Amino acid sequence: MFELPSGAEIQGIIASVQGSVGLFIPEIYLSALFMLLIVVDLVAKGRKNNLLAITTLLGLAGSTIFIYQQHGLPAGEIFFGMYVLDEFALFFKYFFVLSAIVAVVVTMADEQFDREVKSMGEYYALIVAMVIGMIMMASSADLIMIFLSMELVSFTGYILAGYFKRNPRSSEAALKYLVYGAVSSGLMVYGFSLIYGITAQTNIIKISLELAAHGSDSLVMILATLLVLAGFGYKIGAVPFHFWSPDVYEGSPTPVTAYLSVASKAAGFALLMRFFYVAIPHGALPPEDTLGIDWLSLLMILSVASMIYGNVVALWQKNVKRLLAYSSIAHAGYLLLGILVMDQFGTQATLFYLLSYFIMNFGAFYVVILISNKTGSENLDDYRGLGKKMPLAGAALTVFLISLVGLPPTVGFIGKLMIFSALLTKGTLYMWIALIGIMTSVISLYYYMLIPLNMYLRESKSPDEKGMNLALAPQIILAVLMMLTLYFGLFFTPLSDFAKYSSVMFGITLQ
Amino acid sequence: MEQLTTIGLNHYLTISAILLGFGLFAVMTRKNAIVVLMGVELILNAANINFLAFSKYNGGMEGVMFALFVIVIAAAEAAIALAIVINIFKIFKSVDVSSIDSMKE
Amino acid sequence: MLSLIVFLPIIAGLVILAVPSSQKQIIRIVSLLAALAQGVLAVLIWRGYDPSLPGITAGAGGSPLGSFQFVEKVPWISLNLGGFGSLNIEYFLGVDGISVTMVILTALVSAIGVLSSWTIQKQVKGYFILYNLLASAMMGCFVALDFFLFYVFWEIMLLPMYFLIGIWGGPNREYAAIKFFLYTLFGSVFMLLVMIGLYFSVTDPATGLHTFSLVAMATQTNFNVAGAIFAPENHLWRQIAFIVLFVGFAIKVPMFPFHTWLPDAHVEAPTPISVILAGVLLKLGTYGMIRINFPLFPEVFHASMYVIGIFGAINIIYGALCALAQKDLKKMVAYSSISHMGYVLLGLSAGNSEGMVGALYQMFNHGTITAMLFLLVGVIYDRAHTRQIDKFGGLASYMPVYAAVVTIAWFASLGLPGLSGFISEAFVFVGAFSSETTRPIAMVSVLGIVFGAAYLLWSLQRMFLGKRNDDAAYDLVTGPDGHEHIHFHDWKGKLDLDGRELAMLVPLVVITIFLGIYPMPVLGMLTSSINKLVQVLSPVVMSQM
Amino acid sequence: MHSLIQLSIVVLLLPLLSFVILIFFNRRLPRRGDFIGVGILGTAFGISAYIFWTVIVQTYDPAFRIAWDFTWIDLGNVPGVGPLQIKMGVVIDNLTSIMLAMVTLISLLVHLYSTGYMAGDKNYGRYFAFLGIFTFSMLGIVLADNLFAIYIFWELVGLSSYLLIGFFFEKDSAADAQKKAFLANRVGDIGMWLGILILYSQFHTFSFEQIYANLAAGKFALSNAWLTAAGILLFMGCVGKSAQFPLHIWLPDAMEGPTPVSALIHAATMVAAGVYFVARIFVMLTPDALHVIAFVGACTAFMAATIAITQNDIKRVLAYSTVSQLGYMVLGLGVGAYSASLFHLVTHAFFKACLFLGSGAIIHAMHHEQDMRWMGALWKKMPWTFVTFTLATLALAGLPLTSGFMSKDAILAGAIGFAQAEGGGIYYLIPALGFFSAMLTAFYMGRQIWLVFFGESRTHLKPADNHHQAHHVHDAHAAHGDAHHGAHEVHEVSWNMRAPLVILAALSVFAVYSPDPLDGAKGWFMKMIPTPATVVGEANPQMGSLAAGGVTPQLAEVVRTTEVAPPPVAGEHAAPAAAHGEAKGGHVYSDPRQAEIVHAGHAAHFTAIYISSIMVALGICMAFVVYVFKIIDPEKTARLIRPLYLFSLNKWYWDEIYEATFIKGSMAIARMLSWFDTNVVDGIVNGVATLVRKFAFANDSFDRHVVDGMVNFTAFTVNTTGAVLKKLQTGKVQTYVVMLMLVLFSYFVFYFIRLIY
Repeated sequence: MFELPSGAEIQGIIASVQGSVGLFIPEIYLSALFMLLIVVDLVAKGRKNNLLAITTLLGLAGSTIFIYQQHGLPAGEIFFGMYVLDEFALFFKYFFVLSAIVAVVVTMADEQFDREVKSMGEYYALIVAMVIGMIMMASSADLIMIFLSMELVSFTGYILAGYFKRNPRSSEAALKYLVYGAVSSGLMVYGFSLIYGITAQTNIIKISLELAAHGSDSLVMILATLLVLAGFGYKIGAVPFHFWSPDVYEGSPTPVTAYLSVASKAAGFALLMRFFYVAIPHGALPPEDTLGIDWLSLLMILSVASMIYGNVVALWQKNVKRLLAYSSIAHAGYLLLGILVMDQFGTQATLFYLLSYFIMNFGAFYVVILISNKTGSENLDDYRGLGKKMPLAGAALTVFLISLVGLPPTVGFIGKLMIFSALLTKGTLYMWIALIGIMTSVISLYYYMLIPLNMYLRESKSPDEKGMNLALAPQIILAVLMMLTLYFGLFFTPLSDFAKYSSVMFGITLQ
Repeated sequence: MEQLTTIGLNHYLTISAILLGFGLFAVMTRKNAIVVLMGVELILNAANINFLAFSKYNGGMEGVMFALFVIVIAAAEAAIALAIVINIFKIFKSVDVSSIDSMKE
Repeated sequence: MLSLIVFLPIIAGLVILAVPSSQKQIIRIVSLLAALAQGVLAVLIWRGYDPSLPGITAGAGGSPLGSFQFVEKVPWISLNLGGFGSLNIEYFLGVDGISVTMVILTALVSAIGVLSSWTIQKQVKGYFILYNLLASAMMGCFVALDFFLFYVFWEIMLLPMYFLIGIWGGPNREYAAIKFFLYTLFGSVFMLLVMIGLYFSVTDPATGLHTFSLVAMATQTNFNVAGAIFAPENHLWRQIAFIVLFVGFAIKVPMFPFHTWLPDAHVEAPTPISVILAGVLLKLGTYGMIRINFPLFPEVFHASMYVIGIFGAINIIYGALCALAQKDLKKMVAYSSISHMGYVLLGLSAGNSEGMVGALYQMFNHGTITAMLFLLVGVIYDRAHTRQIDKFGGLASYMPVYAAVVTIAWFASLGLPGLSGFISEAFVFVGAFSSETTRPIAMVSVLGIVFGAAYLLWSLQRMFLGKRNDDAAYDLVTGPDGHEHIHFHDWKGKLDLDGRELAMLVPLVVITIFLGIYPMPVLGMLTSSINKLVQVLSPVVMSQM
Repeated sequence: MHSLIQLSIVVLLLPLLSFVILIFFNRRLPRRGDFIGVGILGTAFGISAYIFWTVIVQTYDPAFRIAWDFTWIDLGNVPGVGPLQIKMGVVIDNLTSIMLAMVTLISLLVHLYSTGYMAGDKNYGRYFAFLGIFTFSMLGIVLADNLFAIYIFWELVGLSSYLLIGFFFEKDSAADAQKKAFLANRVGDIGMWLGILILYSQFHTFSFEQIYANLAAGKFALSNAWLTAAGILLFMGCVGKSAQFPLHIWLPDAMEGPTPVSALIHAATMVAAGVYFVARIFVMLTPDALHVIAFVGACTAFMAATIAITQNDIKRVLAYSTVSQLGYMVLGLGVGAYSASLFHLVTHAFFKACLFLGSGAIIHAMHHEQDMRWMGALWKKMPWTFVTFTLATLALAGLPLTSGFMSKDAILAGAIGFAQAEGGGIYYLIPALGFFSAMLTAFYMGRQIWLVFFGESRTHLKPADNHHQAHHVHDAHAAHGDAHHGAHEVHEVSWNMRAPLVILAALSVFAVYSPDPLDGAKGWFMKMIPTPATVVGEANPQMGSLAAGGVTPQLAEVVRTTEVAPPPVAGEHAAPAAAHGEAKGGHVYSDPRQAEIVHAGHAAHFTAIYISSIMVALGICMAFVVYVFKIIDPEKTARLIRPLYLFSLNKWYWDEIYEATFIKGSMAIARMLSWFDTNVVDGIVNGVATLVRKFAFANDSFDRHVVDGMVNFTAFTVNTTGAVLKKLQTGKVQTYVVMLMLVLFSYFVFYFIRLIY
């Protein structure tokens, strides 16, 4: 039943593949970097030096050049609709590469690696692999690509989470991540299969056309929707698909935690947005969808649940990493708010929020690492009196936390401002959900402030007043991150213009 | 009658649904990590059956391709999973998933 | 000019950042200089201010600057929001009669606060950095005419306050600090939503774009975006917005029943912070009402005058009665400021010029007088390490100067004619009584006068008159000259007020007396703005809109 | 600006100057600067004497009135009102100039007297400073031309009284007394303030002149009840200051202050300010308000008199007699005997000041012995004091040929007239009480004279202990007291304390005020201070608006007076004079009611004289019977009517009643509220949180701060939800999967159901 294609067709296929490859350079470059790193690792066997790290940094930095070259290229599909190239994807390419760079920097600062593992081995290679996977997540326009890229990210994630082989918590994290991730992706793929069954298409644009044209049996559709959502939700770590994240975040090496909580979450959002906007045909106004499925209320439930659950449970945490994990759940909720609005402003707000989250969350984790380097603990009680011993770290952490709460003059405040503005442009429609967002952010103030409270308001149990002064490099990095948090809190035009520029998605025009 | 004699789409779907159910059941109830992972495999294969069936009845090769990729992914997953489980066994001297809960709340 | 007065303290803070933390004296002097420079600027602004220009809303020609003075307006942020035009935030500073008085008050109080911070020994560097940050933020709130800018300053205030109470406070400081922080934040976050909603409901007639400019918002005709949340026809949401804003500001005032953070904060906070808190921060609440809450939603204000008045009366009497029952002197003073801020609310609720002028003037006077009260409490606390009223007695014989200043401050606080507090309270009552709506409320709240006198005189007698109590916090010793002196345990300094304390107190005393005899220097700056405001709020204007 | 105005302002400011100088520099000046105080007051008196001369003697014109004011506060162009200014100003008319002279004179004498009496006090300088600020504020009240200014100085007077009562603040009794005085006055002031507010809210002005003009023009929008209320509320101010029932309680305690202060403030000037104020607002008082005032006055006069008869402290007797006399004045105003009560104000000021200074001299000589039971036989030891004191006593008791006789008689006559005019009945109670009090006055003053000056010295009878105490409570006088410790020879006081006595006594003679010892109405005083026409008619507010044709009511009315009033001829026979006055009253008063009262008052003139003379005679006889001839033994009588005796001795138990009700009550409420504040209002927000802490995480400081920190009203919910929700995170990955499936399934079911329905 399948007849072989004719020569002319083959020529055309080859031609388009060649054309597509031209638009695929950053990914190819990164894959090459991945290989290179493995080789370098083999060469520099066992020796503990920053060779790998430096190579990774340079390599990643180099990749930005290729990404930059993709500006101005016409948005379009490549590889027969498997993959798209648009500003939206570009944004995330930058985002992931940058986050990988920061992750590497953070890793270099973390002394736990020296204690836990003999050699950095394939660690950096995995980081890069994850970057590739995430970039593809952000750009894939076909169920198959989506699945593959997600799995790529997940697998690297599993390994990174369990990178401290001898550390029970790390291994436990890996196992939980693995099981939970496998199940969710399995469910998602099952959902895909149903969608494929309904529409006979795997390209999301075609799917939406198909659905718009013929509609579907809504019962099957909701089933498929829920299953797919389970997969996406697991990536963005939103309630009720969040269960893995606290344990994994707590157990994994801190740089990995930071990386997961920022980058992989962002990747999940990229995917969700593309799928939600493109694959689902929407009616004129957000609430009414052509399919009988009320995606909006689904996402609303997710977002409200995430905001409330994340913030409320975070109140009880005694371990800073775990606390930040719960807070990241809450932030997933805030990000979902931006998606709900489902217009160009909402997208812009979401992207902006991702950027702000990138800065402040990495900053926070960085300080956590520096502190645990000195104190060897991530418990709140061990933070007592640190404000005096490590003034810069303390100040920086305070700034990051304030930004996470969303108080001016920090970038976090602007993020919240834009999200809520996006909600309120729809008049009173989303007022109540905005109110919940506000309420929960008040709650969040409390547990975030617990950290400065311990650092400044309480005396350390071991009253040795010798200051723990940091090395120069970490100080500079901290200072830079802190400055950025404050600077973009006051002059956020560049970021938000970038977000605006990137809020264009192939296959759909948001009003 | 015709329903019984000729195998139709619904049969495949039913099988895959049952398979999915088994997989989930295994994941949720079994204690042994290996068995849990087998459950995951079942889930993936349930999806595979769907893809193939739909591909057969809708025409078009995407389903087949998808199934192929899923199989590959499953293999890779199994590899990683086994590595992790072995590591777990090294540390905890057991592969009882339900007993590994040092991090909670 | 205004930018300078706002950011001077921050600059000082940066300078201090560079100073090694061992150089305590230098740090102190730097911030003192900054505060003094601020004072000089404040005087310049005061001299250069033209009291005939009303301000409040856009000028006659609908000029976006209105008749504000010292205006600085530069586009700060302009975002392209695609379908929604653009987000225009302006760096928009300016003063009118309402804010210029507050600017002067802020400069004065923060300078005095620096002086009284001299005794801070713990982590001086951090203290003064935070202090200067706080000073800047307060000043910024009073001069900001862009809602976004105002909000930024407003929120920036919280954090330094939190640490200043939390690190340098009393034994129960953590609790007080977090309580203050959560209360005030809870009040302000909802403001954020209203702010955004307002932005999308208002356009600036000059540019036709959405704007955060409070000047534009103060003109009802600018609420011309069809179907926006706070469009004039959207009564429900306008009411909700009014309530949200009002609660946000009322928490700062603090208004019953949102006042419970205040006594804790005051009791725990170190003296200079109490001075700042009572002297300036509380004013921000009522200032916010006048600048934002009322002119933006005049019709709701009119509907709720009665309620505001009742809350004012509750504050007055409830605060006074609570003060009457306190044993801790500082707590008593804290409750007294709840009572006095009640007068401000009452005056505002009157909605006529007399009442509003009274309220504004009361804000100014309460700032100076309460600053004095807290300083005096601090003086005795430094010496005796206790604030229990019954641990003293007969102090007047041994610390005559202190007793004299206390007497003046106390009588100023109970509204004795010839001292500034009286005139403001008198005008508040005059106004409240003149409007039919609040007349009964005024008649009730007059009781506050007696209770106020009661607790103040009571504490005065218990601490200063009569003889030393048996369980007093000090001993009687007979000095070499044969006279009896008192001796505080572990207090080395001068028994009576020393130079620094006098330097803080004397200016305040002089101001209090002078403004009590001749109030026009302050009132003169207020009146035209107030009359304009009353006009804006009057139902006549609203019916025209 | 008229030269008199300038002078009066100088008079006003001089005492302030003395205050400023003395408060800052008294320790640096020789003699603590008392000469400055005396000198400045001397100047002030000189100037005001000149004013008095010009106004009263030279321009002998009842209508005399000059005023000047300046804008104090400018509220700009107020919406709904138009340009609005608060003015401050000075008005000088006959009453003002008389009061000026009186106040400055008495203040001067007291200054002089104090140089002797207060000598050696450790706060000597500060004392004169306080006297200065008091004089300043008192003059302010006298000169003010608007309600706001009066209120300001009113409070300032209260302040200076507070400072002076508590001058010996080491004494707890003094500290209590000063607080009591201030608070009692505050209560009165509230009423006064409300009254002012009522008027302001109508006319947006505080100035008497404009308010009356508006009232006369019938611009008062509210109902007449409001006007009456305004009158009564304003009167409350007087109730507080002039120690009228029921706020009289503070005045006797105020005797804790130095005796000269009692003379100046609590007898002569400040307490009279209340009466002066009522006189100022007299024209706007509605008949109902006047009735209230009259009854309050009568009750006060009677009650105070009954209390005075049993007191043993020499100063307390005088204090209660002061209250009683103030009652007379208020009564007089209430019944419409305007001139008479002001007349009594002045006369009383002089003879009561004399009495107090005399008692001061006695106390001084007796080394701070205040209890009359331990005095006696002082007349030959202190002849000057004796004579002046007796003279003043006669004036107070109201014997003929004294000033007190004329003024009190005029008031009582007015009272009778009022009763007749009002149609008798209950209204006769007022003159009745008046006359009865007159008798009591005579009685207790006779008692005092006898106990103090006659009989034999009872100093040795005094129980030693509280005698000793008497020395020590006055450590203010340590120096003086210790000098003559033990040695108890009583001697006449020095000249600077004697001179004031003499002057004041001289001023208590009838000749100063009227040529006819029987009729004050013939005197210059009552001619210069005619009753002004009311500006409120009960029927229609237009009544008396004929007076308000641009000129003020008083003016218009008096103009009509003068055109008919012939120059006063001394020695003219009484009856025609009364008739004449009556005729005059006939067509003077625009308000028939006033006219009738005055008419009847003049008619009742001689009735009043007869009755009061009889009453006074009775009183004196009783005093003689009881204390001189010892026919009735006071002790026995006291035991005989013990309840009554105790009732009077304990001042009708007013202090106890107030203590039990208002003071205890408000303190109880206060404690309750503060409990409510800390436990309920705050409890709502964090009490629940505390509960959670209590039985959940008591041991864990971190959680304690979690819970404590959650100070907002969602604390409880948020915490518990958090505590519950976190249990979901079991740590077992399989339960996670189960929950995931549950969620999916439940939503699916939910959707399925929604699909079906």
